[in-house]
Amino acid sequence: MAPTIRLLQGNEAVVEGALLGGVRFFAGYPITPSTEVAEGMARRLPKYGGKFIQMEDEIASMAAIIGASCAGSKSMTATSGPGFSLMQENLGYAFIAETPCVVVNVQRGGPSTGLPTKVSQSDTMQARWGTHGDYVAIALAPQSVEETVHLTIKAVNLAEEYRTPVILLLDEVLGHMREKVSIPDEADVNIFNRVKPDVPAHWYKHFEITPSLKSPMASFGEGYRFHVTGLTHNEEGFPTAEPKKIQAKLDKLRNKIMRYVDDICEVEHDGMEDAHVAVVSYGSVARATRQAVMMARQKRMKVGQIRPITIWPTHDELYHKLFESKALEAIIVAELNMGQLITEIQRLAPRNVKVVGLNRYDSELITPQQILDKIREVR
Amino acid sequence: MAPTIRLLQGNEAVVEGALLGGVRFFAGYPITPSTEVAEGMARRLPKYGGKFIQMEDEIASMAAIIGASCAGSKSMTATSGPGFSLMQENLGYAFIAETPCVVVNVQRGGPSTGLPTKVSQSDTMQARWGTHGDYVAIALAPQSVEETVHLTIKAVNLAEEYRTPVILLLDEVLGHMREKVSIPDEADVNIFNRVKPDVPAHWYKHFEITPSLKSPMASFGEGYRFHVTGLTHNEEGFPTAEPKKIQAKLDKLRNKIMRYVDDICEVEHDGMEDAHVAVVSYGSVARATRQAVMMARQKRMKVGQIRPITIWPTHDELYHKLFESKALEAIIVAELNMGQLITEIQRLAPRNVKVVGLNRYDSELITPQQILDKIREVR
Amino acid sequence: MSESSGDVEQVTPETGQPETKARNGRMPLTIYLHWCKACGICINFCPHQVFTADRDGKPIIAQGEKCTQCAICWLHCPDLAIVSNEK
Amino acid sequence: MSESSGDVEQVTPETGQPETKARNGRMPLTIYLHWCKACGICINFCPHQVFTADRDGKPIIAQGEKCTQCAICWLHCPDLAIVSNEK
Amino acid sequence: MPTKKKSEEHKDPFDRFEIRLSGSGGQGLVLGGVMLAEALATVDGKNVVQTQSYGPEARGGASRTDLVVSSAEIYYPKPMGLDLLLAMTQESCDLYLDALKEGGLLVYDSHLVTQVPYSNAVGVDFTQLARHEIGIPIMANVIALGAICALTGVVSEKGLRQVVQRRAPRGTEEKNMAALDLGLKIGKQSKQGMKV
Amino acid sequence: MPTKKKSEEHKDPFDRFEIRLSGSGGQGLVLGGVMLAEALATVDGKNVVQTQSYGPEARGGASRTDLVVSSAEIYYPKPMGLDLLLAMTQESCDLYLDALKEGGLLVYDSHLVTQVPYSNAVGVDFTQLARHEIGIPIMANVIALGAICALTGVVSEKGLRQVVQRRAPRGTEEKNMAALDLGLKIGKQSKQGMKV
Amino acid sequence: MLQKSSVIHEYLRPKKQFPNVWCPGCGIGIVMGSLVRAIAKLELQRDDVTLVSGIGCSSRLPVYLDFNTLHTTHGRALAFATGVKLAKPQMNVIVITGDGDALAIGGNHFIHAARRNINITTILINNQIYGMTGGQFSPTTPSDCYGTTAPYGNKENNFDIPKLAMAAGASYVARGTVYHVAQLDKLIAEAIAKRGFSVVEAFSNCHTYFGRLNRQGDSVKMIEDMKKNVIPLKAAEKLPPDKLEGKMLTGVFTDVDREEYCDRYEQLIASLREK
Amino acid sequence: MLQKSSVIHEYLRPKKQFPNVWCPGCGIGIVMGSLVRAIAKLELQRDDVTLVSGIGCSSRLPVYLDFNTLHTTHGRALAFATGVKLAKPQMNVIVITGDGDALAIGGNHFIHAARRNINITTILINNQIYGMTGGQFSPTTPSDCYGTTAPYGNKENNFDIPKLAMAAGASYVARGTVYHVAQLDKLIAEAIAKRGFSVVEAFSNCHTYFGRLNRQGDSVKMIEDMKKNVIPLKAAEKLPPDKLEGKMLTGVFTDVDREEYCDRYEQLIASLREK
Ligand SMILES: Cc1ncc(C[n+]2csc(CCOP(=O)(O)OP(=O)(O)O)c2C)c(N)n1
Ligand SMILES: Cc1ncc(C[n+]2csc(CCOP(=O)(O)OP(=O)(O)O)c2C)c(N)n1
Ligand code: SF4
Ligand code: SF4
Ligand code: SF4
Ligand code: SF4
Ligand code: SF4
Ligand code: SF4
Ligand SMILES: [Mg+2]
Ligand SMILES: [Mg+2]
Repeated sequence: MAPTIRLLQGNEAVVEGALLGGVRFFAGYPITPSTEVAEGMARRLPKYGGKFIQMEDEIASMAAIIGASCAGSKSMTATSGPGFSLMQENLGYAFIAETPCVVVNVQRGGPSTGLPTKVSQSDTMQARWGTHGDYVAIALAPQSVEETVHLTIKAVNLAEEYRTPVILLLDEVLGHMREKVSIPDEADVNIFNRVKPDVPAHWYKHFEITPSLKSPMASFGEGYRFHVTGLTHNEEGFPTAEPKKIQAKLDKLRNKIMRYVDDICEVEHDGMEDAHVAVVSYGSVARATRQAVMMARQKRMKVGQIRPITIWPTHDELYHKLFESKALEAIIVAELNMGQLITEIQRLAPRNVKVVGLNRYDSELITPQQILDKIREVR
Repeated sequence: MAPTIRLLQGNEAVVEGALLGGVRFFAGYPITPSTEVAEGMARRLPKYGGKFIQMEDEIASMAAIIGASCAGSKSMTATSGPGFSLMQENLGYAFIAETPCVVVNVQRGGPSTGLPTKVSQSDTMQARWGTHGDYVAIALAPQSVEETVHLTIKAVNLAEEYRTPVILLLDEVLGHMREKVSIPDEADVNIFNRVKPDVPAHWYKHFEITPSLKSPMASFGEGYRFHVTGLTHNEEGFPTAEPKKIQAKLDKLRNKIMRYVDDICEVEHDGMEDAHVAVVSYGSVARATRQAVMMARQKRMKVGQIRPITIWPTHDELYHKLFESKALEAIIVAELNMGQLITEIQRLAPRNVKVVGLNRYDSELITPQQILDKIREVR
Repeated sequence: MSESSGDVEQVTPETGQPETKARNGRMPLTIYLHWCKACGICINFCPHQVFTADRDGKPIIAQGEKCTQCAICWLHCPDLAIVSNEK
Repeated sequence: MSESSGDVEQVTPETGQPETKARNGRMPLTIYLHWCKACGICINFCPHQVFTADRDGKPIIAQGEKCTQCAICWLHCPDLAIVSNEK
Repeated sequence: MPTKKKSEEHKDPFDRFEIRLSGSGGQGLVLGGVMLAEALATVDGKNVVQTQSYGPEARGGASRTDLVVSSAEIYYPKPMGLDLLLAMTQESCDLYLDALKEGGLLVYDSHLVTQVPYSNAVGVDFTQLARHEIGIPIMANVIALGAICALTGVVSEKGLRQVVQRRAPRGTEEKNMAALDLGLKIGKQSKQGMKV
Repeated sequence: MPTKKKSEEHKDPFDRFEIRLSGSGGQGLVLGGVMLAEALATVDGKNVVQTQSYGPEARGGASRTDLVVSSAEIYYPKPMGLDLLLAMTQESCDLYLDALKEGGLLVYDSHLVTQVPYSNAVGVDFTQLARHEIGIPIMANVIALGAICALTGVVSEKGLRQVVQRRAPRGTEEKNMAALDLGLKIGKQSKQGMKV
Repeated sequence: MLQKSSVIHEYLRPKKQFPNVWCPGCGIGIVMGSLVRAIAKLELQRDDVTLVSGIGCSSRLPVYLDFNTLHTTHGRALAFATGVKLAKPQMNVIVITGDGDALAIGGNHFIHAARRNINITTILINNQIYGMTGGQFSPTTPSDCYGTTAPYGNKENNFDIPKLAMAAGASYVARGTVYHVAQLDKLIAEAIAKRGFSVVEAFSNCHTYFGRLNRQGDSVKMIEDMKKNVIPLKAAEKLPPDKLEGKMLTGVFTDVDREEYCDRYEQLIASLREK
Repeated sequence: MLQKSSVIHEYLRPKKQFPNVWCPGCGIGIVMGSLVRAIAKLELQRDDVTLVSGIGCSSRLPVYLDFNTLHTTHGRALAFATGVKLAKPQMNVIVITGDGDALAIGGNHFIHAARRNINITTILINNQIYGMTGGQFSPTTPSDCYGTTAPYGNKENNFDIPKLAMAAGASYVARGTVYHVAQLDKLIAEAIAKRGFSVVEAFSNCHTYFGRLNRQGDSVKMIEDMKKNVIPLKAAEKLPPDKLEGKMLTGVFTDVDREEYCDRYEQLIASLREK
């Protein structure tokens, strides 16, 4: 069927994407600027036989979606900075218990209560390092309302395929703005459903370390009666104190994602073959960048653009490739924060290439003009 | 007076350091392997007229110490991974509200409940990026019980001087081991007490942006009647939506620390002038490193050691200096995690120097032999 | 109200200057019209119809002489915009 | 017990094999001595002094014939180490 | 390699038409902006981005919504230089006139905006017309939409009609369509009198 | 520059004496280790690090505490090769014998440890002595400390006496000192019979 | 002592000007008036009063008043306040909070502060909704009422605030409304004077969201309805249960004397010092 | 139906062998026996039972049993359980928790689960202490008792669990002890059978910490003392207050029928589908 053309808010696009992706359980606690996601889910989910629950806080919301996921539902929560901070402990549980779920963070200015209605990208590093212990996070950042629909679906799919929480990073501008979107028909959407075990119950290991590192996942009530715990555990899910098994578990958490960076990591780029200056940016800033790049090219400047769509994990090799042109002199990392993803770019850029930040954290969007000025400055 | 020689646990050393540093308020919630800090505080504080309270959870503990600090007490809490994750939201409040306090994290294996009684250094990045929004964190990591006494005092002093939370990162081995320590006499300890305003009440601005960026801090009940909020605020503490003032506030949060990195950052190093291989490590791993370095030198290898005592912020320039020797071929970053501080070293190392991780996350300490083997391997 | 921040810094320069509007004689109350948000509570709650509303919905003391100083209006004004001239 | 993790993986190979120790005749109960932690509850709670303690403090059925199958011992055994042979 | 290479767009990324509807809360401007955007997106097939101010600006007094319209992909989602400013209060006119790009068009409420230091401007008595001609003061926004349609042609009449019809609260469809017609009529009249 | 340059130590970092006290929970070995460490640190002026196993190993069955003693600064805080292993159960003996470095000394409870596949070993009947000579079985740990003192000289008699006296629960001081004396005596005797 | 009606203005922060942030007609402002009059009546020194709040429309109250004011994180006001109070026990610590702030995310701190019986006064402004975030249902939204996250009516039950506070251990528990302002003044003053944990539920209107979504009219209508829907506790005791159906009870639910937490801690310190 | 004493072994996890982690004589194991017998008596299918727990000695219980088991984070068991239950309403969801887990860090989820009246059974093993972390006082440690963080006696008051659960909205609330095992079996079975939120406080001994610190003797002594210190609710009703001084009441505190949360949600779904 043909896609439907609609005018949607970014937060509404999350709702559409989630429903298309098969999310049937949502638990949340209202917070600006993400509340419209919960409101949309409250309205829509019961019509699909799905469940919406407003929990007493974000900690409980994160817990509830993990519980629901164990019971077999594709599940999601949505929040913003303060709530995202509160979710960190249970987010770690989802990592170690390898439980698929999607956490949407519509970023606003921080730290703390900060600027509830203002745009920011200052939870970028938190999305990677926010909970204690070792793990690898997947985080996606769309730049448009339409892309939000698609990346929400992708987030659900990645969560189910890799049995891991996936973080969808929006920002206030994207969450609140309305834009023309083309919503695909359900039949045209690629859906990944978690792989179910096909072994007899007594063979089943809930955390099996399979050769592919993708392990089948049974749900509660399907006859497998497995154990799930946040203690470091063996393949069966029972707590272990054996160093070898501990290491095997943590290696699995990393490798089940890092082995598949080629599949997971999407990075859009343009003009990097001969660019003198590259601009790296994501989310709504990437749109200002695109505008600026167009303006710069009109002025015959050789400018490249790199847009990480998958913010985490970082695909080191890919960036090395992108940065390998001899022509490249400088990389501008434009972010609505004091400099976060730039630390990754600095880590990966060749030493002869200047890496400079264009950082705005005064509650306003970076403008194309600012980027253009910065391009001129670094050349 | 002469120092006292005692045999103390690392966690007990935190208690001694805190009392010497002037901490008179402690709120906490028990968690292995940090509980002995709370237990010691419960026993000792009331004898000093100080207050110990066991709160209902870590969120409340963090809140209570901020409240007590506003009321004028030097205050502290202690926890471990799961509790540290829960503290993140209110830790952010302490950053934006510029409230001195010390948070001790005795690290255990993660993520989630993980390995409650096993050693780890996997909250290193979380200590920098754990809460949402932009800020700069100070974190210190001692390597011995005696240094724990001193760094606890230093943490209290830094918190008071820079009006910011300071994180003291121990690990399970250090927290639990007993070691000979020399505890200085109270009279010999340098104490920094927060600077009080000397202006009339109606001139006082609780968040003044002074030329030094160190602003005086009144306490509740002293006649100043100021407002404290987690909303981004102007110098008086009232919420603001003016981009200029927002930026000024966030700049202050960063610069009040980054301007003083020379005072704040302690990095011990040895043999870097002519080292072919350098080993970077901190906390209890630094002691294995020292042993390994001694062993290597006996074998006439040119090995240098770098021990960040101040883990955060990173003093870029200092590392650039340390890495500048032409002889340097490789840097080993040895950590009890999957590679965290190594991202900073990769960011700062010259491109011709190999940076490799020596990572252990199977619940055991890295041994001197492992380090020695790695040194041999990279040479 | 919606979740936001900057609101509280709007400084009304003339604040504190009462600007009671009255249609006739007695002035039993002072009304700070800058603070008044025209919610209509005083107008509706006054048991003696002392007020009428101006074009913006803010109170005008229409029948000051009827005021019994019962306090209902000033106790209920959410914007603390009414004070008695007698109590 | 102290906060820890790995404990629960100790697999006792012979588990499940009852190893009732009895001093004489009747065997009213089966006791899984591997599971028994010698807490003394059964020994102390039995109203008929059916048990005595062995060197390690684990129960020995000393007077099996006195057992009334009152259930007190097996309901209170925290280690689920006692089952009746009759009920 | 999991990278996407972006292909150069065929359409002109500088083809942007930027609109700001501004005034005070309660004048229904955000709803007006959403209707305009919806007409553009779902009927006219244009690309459109609508943003609005949240937070302090959104409270009580000022109200504002911005649209960027293009037949090409829209990059920067906020206005860079307005093509059209609708000012329904003096305050909003003062505040945003500078955001108008050279040659941009100002449409204002001639009853509420009395100081207009700009020449490429069309004044219409939206609020008075709504009150007196339609009988419902808050329908000034729909009249303005009609006028904008007629004056600029950025949106189709058909599009506006469909959306206003769809969005009108039950029972008010007729009044809404009347308001739209009135706006269209006045817009056409004004256009003839315009300098441009 | 806020860096500290570490000066080379004068004393030998390889001067380490490593001790493990092992057995089962309830034998008071951790307390024994702490007393030994305290004597070394506060009376003998030695550097000392004491660690113990937490978690699973600490439960029920096994118990273990390690000491590293040196007159120089102690770097690595855990043993790298034991100089002395005290094994109070067969299990602990089996488990830790490998950790003894070449020529290290094994001291074991001759009643509870019956398989000793190692020659540089001294067996003492600590538990039986405690039960029969002192009358308090759990004082086997103090007897063992005395024996270690006499056998190795790593700790001073004075130090042990002070600490055991200080740490003994009120009313048990005499018994504790008797246990220590007994250990010292037996240690001296054994030493004479030792190969080394 | 007769209070001047202008007393409220004496306690407004000189630098923090009106108009306030609340919607026209919002009852939170009425509670602010009551609070100021209660403090004035008790003749507390401004420096000896600390107001602590969380996040929400209600929690915006402290910023306007000339006391020590601490606007904290959502739900955590009582935990911050516990730190302030224990560190400085002579301080009068008053927590201003909403139904969401105190009972949704903050419910745990609420019951624990009550359990400890720490001498903090909690003014819980119950408007039955999350006002600040735009009208989602709260733990005090009655069953079947509407909120933006309860588009088909609330499927949950609501807390009975006085019951919960009493069960958790509060020493003083009362309920008033923004219609019954004189009573509210009195209840707040009693609560502050109480040595122990005290709670005043101030029933208020959020016509902007709760009112609109539940067709309860504007602020005038909502506040006037409080008159009709309320029965004083004393009067209720004499009424048959069917007369109480759908009514809200107001007045003092409990007022008992129990050892206060900070007092106990100070005694501990004194006893250790003696030795 | 007469239960065989060996029924408990039928529900032990084949792969997860005994001995269990608890100290010798710990009452948690006794509660485990009761739970198994209650489930067996109700003839529930193993696959239709999910046990959810937090962190603590008590929370280690589920791992031994052959059901769906979810060992979560400290304090959050009820929030996870809410997700399981709402996603799969036909599942029998039973939460196993301790006094610290349920009432300290987890207090908020406890009162909210009760308020929602979601059909979850909570077995709250109250040993009046944080056992797992080594004996710190908990919200149920009586005033003046000792804990490692209350070296001078506890300066706080303790929660009355049934009171709190009832005030928050639970449908079934009962208290038993590990001495009165037959009663405990029955209370747990009733709680599971209840359609709505149910709580059984299982009073237990932590002789290792609470007993040692408070000189209450070993497990045998502590469990035997429960016999002396307990009065059944029914009997208590007839006794004068002075006879109840220092006694603990056991039995069923409340057992009412109220609309259950998941039922209401399912009705909503059905009503929207009809349209
Ligand atoms: C951690 C966190 N979660 C959510 C929010 C968003 N939030 C702000 S206020 C509020 C509810 C306020 O409700 P209430 O306490 O009843 O106050 P009211 O606005 O109704 O006075 C919410 C959910 C937040 N600021 N922080
Ligand atoms: C977030 C967090 N904080 C603290 C802890 C440490 N901790 C583990 S169990 C526990 C208390 C358990 O008490 P209770 O629930 O009464 O269980 P018990 O051990 O007494 O059965 C604590 C504080 C933790 N695991 N996680
Ligand atoms: S009650 Fe106050 S705010 Fe409302 S109309 Fe009257 S004066 Fe104005
Ligand atoms: S004091 Fe009473 S009578 Fe006078 S104006 Fe106010 S409400 Fe009316
Ligand atoms: S009650 Fe059980 S564990 Fe205790 S001694 Fe008897 S059999 Fe052993
Ligand atoms: S069943 Fe009763 S009588 Fe028989 S051994 Fe057990 S406790 Fe004793
Ligand atoms: S939204 Fe509701 S609670 Fe908030 S200020 Fe407006 S009326 Fe008051
Ligand atoms: S510590 Fe206490 S609660 Fe934990 S297992 Fe031991 S006796 Fe039971
Ligand atoms: Mg509210
Ligand atoms: Mg407990």
